[in-house]
Amino acid sequence: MTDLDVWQERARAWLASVEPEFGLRARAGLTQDEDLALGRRYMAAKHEAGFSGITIPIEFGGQGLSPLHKVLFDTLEAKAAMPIGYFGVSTAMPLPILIRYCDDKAWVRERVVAALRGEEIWCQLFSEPAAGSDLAGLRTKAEGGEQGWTINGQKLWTTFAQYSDYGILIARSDPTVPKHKGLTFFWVDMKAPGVTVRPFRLANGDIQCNEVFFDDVAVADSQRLGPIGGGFSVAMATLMIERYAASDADGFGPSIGAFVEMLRPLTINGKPALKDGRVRSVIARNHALRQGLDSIRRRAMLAMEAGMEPGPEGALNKLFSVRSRQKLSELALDLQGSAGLAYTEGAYTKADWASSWIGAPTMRQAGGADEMLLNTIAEKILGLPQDHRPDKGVPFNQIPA
Amino acid sequence: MTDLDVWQERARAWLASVEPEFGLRARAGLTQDEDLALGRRYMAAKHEAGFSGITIPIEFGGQGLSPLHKVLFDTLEAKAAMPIGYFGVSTAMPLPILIRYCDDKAWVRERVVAALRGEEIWCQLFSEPAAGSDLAGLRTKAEGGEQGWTINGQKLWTTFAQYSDYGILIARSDPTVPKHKGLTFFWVDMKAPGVTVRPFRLANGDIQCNEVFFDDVAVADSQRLGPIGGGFSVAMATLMIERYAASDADGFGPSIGAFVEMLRPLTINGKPALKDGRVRSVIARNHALRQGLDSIRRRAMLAMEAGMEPGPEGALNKLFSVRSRQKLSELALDLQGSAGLAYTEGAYTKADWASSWIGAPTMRQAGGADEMLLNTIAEKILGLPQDHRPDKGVPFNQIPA
Amino acid sequence: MSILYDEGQQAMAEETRRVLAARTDRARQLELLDRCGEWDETFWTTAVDQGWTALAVPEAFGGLGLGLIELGLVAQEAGRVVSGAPFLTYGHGAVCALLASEDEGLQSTWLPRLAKGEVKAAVAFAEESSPMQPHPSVEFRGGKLQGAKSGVAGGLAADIVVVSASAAEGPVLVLVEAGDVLERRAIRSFDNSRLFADMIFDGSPARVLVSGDAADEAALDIQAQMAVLAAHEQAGGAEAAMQAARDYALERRAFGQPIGAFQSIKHRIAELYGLVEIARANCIHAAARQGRGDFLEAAACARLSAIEAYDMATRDAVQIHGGSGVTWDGGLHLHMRRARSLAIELGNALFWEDLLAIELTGVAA
Amino acid sequence: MSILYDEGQQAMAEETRRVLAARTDRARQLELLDRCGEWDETFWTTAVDQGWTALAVPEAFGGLGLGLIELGLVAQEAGRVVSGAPFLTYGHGAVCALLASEDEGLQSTWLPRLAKGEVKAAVAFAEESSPMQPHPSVEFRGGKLQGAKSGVAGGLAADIVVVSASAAEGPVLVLVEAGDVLERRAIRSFDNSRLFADMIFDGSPARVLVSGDAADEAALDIQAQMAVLAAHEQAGGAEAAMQAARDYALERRAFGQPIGAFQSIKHRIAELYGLVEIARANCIHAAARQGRGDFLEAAACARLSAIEAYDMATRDAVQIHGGSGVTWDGGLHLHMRRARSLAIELGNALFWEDLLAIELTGVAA
Repeated sequence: MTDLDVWQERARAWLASVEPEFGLRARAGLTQDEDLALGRRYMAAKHEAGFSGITIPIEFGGQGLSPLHKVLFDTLEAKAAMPIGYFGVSTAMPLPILIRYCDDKAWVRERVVAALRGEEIWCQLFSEPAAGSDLAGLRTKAEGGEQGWTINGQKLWTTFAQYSDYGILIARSDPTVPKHKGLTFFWVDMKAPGVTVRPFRLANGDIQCNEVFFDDVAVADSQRLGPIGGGFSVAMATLMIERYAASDADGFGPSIGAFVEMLRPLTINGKPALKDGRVRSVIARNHALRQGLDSIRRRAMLAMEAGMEPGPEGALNKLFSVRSRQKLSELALDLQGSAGLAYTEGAYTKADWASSWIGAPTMRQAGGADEMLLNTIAEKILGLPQDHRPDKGVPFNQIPA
Repeated sequence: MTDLDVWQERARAWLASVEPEFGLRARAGLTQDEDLALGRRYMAAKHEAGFSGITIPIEFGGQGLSPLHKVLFDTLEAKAAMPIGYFGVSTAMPLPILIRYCDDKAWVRERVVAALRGEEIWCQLFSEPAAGSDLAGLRTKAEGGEQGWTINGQKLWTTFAQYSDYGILIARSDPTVPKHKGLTFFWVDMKAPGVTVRPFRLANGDIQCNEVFFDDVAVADSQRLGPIGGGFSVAMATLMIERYAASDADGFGPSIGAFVEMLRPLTINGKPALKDGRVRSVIARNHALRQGLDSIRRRAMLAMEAGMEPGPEGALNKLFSVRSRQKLSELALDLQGSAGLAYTEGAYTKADWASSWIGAPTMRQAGGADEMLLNTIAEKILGLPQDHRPDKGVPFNQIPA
Repeated sequence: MSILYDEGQQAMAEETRRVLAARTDRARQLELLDRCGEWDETFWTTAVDQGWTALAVPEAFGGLGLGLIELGLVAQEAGRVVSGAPFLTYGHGAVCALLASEDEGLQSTWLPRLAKGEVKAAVAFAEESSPMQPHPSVEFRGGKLQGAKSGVAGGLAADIVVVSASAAEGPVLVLVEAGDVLERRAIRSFDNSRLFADMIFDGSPARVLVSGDAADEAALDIQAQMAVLAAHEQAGGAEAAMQAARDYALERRAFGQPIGAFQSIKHRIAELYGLVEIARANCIHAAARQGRGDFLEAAACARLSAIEAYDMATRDAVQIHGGSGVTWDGGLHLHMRRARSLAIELGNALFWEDLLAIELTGVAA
Repeated sequence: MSILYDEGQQAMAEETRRVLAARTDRARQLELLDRCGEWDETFWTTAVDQGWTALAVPEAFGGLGLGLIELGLVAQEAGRVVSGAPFLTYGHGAVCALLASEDEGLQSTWLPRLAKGEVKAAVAFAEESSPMQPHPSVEFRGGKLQGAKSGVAGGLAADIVVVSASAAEGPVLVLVEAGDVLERRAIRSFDNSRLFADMIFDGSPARVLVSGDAADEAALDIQAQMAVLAAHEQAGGAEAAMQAARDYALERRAFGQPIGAFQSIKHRIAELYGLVEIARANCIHAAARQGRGDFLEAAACARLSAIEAYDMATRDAVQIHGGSGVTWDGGLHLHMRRARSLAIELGNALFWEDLLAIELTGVAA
């Protein structure tokens, strides 16, 4: 066994030991508040066990290990269905950005440890009503300068802002230059005067996204991350951090194995469903697709292990796996007939077909819409031209709304 | 029976009477030249029987009947697999354009009758190497003016130019104005000095398309059709004439019935192919699609019969039917296994799966590529914006090549 | 032959659309999603007031004596606004079952009341994952029913239920007065206003409508007629979702232009237009073939293309709407949910593929 | 676990690509389409000269002792240029069959000659529309074969043929020296350099390689190994078609810009990239699993995703090329034809879906 194998076995053993306390069964029937409280206890336990902040440097309270360690742990953790959703954004993007761009290292270490232990939560204030795929089109204003800033505007889609203590924020500090160039990055105190958080409900019933309003919110220049006008590249660095996040060839829906087991007792026109050519085709093709994505992921891990940069094909996972999940989930409901009509709001998407189905469109938006992923593949990997963008090079305040 | 029914019965009877002489069996094994000769005899017979030029006014040698008569006849004629391909372009677009734009009516009548009888063939000189979907990007030059014109340049994809006596041609008479505006329309004598025709072979082996070179070809101003600089609208009028052409929900490939009969003796994994859920699904879904297209066509005919304009959904036929034909043909070959490997070049596409398969991509280009049809539907029917066209409004000679 | 809607039919479609647009309330529809056992009473009283319940009932029983074409027109408009009650389709199923019966007493008791919208009906054919059964497990003996039916749409509110059952002499269709003679187990669903229930019959008294081979034939015809109505609803819903995508693509801007100028968006909407028109053409054709030898084939075509159109239209419309496609209040998920419930009710696509394949090949699966 | 190609393997792939690019001639390939019974001798001599025929033959028999991974690398490059002969894949099938045999005489006669490329082999399992048979209709009695096999790739040129047959004691795999002991009926095909033939055995002498259950097992393993090689060819062909579309989209201009700037084009190419990478990942994985318990499953995944990728890539690449995609001389139809012939050879997608479904569910169709 390699060191990595030993470490992975240790992680597996620890997760197994705490699964009864924190896993899927323990969470069943909890309200979101209760689940969050359980999640905070899990995060604290994980930190004590030494599996928190795997890629974060030791001097900031992390483990200082490789991205590969993180991928391995995240995969095992996802299987156990631990209550980690509330801390996903919090620990993934804001902490590395703070470490990289914030000068007060002692303060950063305090924040990192508190976030890793689930005591504090961070959110990411990026998207706006008029700036989703086109992030650089954002309108939230940051006025002022080195003497201090005032923030006004509205963010949207801010995940778990309702529980957040802090956030990282991108705002427009100069509307007279082209849209990518007038942006500046900050961290903000979500409890500061003038910050209003309004949770709203998603199509699947979840209440995890928020509108966040900034009404003359004062922010010190020491809260600025990166240079004035350099916000877009900080945001891009933030989004790049997601790249090696645990990917799931099932698109975070149920597995093909679960599909097969669901079908085993069912009939189609009086014959076993698993004998029907259409069903067999769906099983075979979706399995082949997901196996391919899995093989891509495993090769990427081998490359990382060998100290090489993994190939760009890792970008395919979300695009292909979530579409597979969407159609497979629709079919799973249809094949169950009357039993497919039942619905339990909030059921775990990896174990429940209706939940998987109704949440799939959200996954096709989160972390880059399909169309943006296709553009990225076409432009960055295949060298195809950017499509027409009439606002290119135009000062922001001269772009028609 | 309505008058129309009576007429249709008469057409059906006549076609049945000549099918032994001209139909699929009579054509089997003929070379293209022999088939063309047979086609000319068929056209003469059709003219004598009074089924030629159905929508062309009586004074020009046609029948002066409605588009509905034409649709009905064309549908019956296509079923009989008569040798009419060589005359399809010839009689569809050039003749109505001559009638509309040419002043010497006696001469036009002579040409119309000769074309309807298969004695003369016309071609349509539109596409160029750098102007396919983007027709207005053409580069063939027409220099001169009312004292006479000189044509230089190259056309491409000219169907049956190798057999043509005349052609209608669009050329650039003024490169200093935006690209749609500097075009002028002519008829040309394909036997004139300076015209060179080079047939080339298509992927399916057919030799029906040509490159046509114009090398200082003299054309009288009396051969101009429409005003100087008005060529694009004449070309658009030409293309619109195709709109009511007989459409085929099978995409001019074999029918679902033929698919079923082909499968009847076959097995999949030792079981009858027609009992396999995948095969049943393909049969059912493609039939449902094609039935929908058929219903759309029949409603359009009823609307025409009632003197109303048919709905825009008629534009869907080619897009949907040819894609259905393409995938069904692939599957037909696959399901036949070893027998699907055999291939006879030039077999009739409505009766032969390999021929249907290999010819399908050409059908997806001819008469407007899928992408252009989707643009047309999106813009003309749904009111969506035109996509970005950097050459819009730019003088032709300032557009980068 | 297919048909063109005549002027009266067109006027009726327009009036239906106008009335439904005025009386539909998205907020109320969203609330219904959270409430099991409730329906949109405004929609239902509108349907009754407008005489939609009487459309396809013969004049002799107080109806208007029209048929599937007119009812289909209404269903299409109801689908467009994601109507909040399933009673029109299943009421028609009950009307068909009564008309297939030779029991004039039952006909004169129930048809006038169905025409007036005084009673709500459900049709209970499905058992577990199977939409119809050659040999239903529900038994009919000595005038009483024993057994269970699954996922009955409208089941939570129905006054009368048409049930397929097995009797000693073969298959039967029977009529049950719901009242308190049966146990209804509510299914909490993703589309609660469909009022899904499992029904348990434990000696419930029932009256025979049709028996023997005629019962099987009637059941298939009733299923096909209801499926044609559902297909109209699906086509209407698909068109509404397609139009929502079109409108959003015109209004929403990104990178300095309306997103409808990006081909990935505009071509997708054009494809949806095609699927909607193909489904609609099949629906109109099927409605016009009711009573003919090829009706089942036409119904299957309508059903299959309508399922495909609604699924694709909701998937793509939600995707084109980006984040706003997945908010609760945006309400596009009403279409997404309805696409799924209508795809399951009355038999899924595989069921109809098999029926159509039998019609086209003569070979059973 | 999957594998990363090591440096030696990567160098081999690059060298193979370089050699094939230098020795492939599109005009010659197009001419072969019109000629039944001919193949690209330049490709074949290159394969022999480069030692590709020896790659997966054990060192004891004059081979290099490598395996499916290396042969797959070559197959991928051969697929990229639509190679003009089928002998590598079917030669490997014969090597596998000989290795499965316990007949050292046959092994020492044929394996060295196969390694040197002195003989060409075919594998005849298919009968009519069925790629493999539980009970072949070809019979083996008294050392002689009787019956017919269909659509044997390479059949028109093979010196030896591995045949599945039924003997008194059960299934057998036998070896036939082609010579003049069998009748070959040439199939004029859309992809003539595959050298398809129907083979009629009328008392042809044959030698047993494997018999009984071991013969069935060996046949399935041989079929899977050949399918993995075909999948590599398909993935290579799909990538080449995708790259041709990409290059054309960069070069061809319409409406004042490269057509690759239109999302309908660029997104389609991006989707193809995804399908190609997924197929390639499955191919590499399958090659690395040869000999393991999950090899059949991995082979089926590779085969299914490679068929899909090549079909989609040729369909879309041809479409993106517009008119120039459908000219004879443009040659893109070489890929279109090869996509079809490779999809049919070695069992179509339905065959592999069923095999994979059995592996995943334990339930036969």
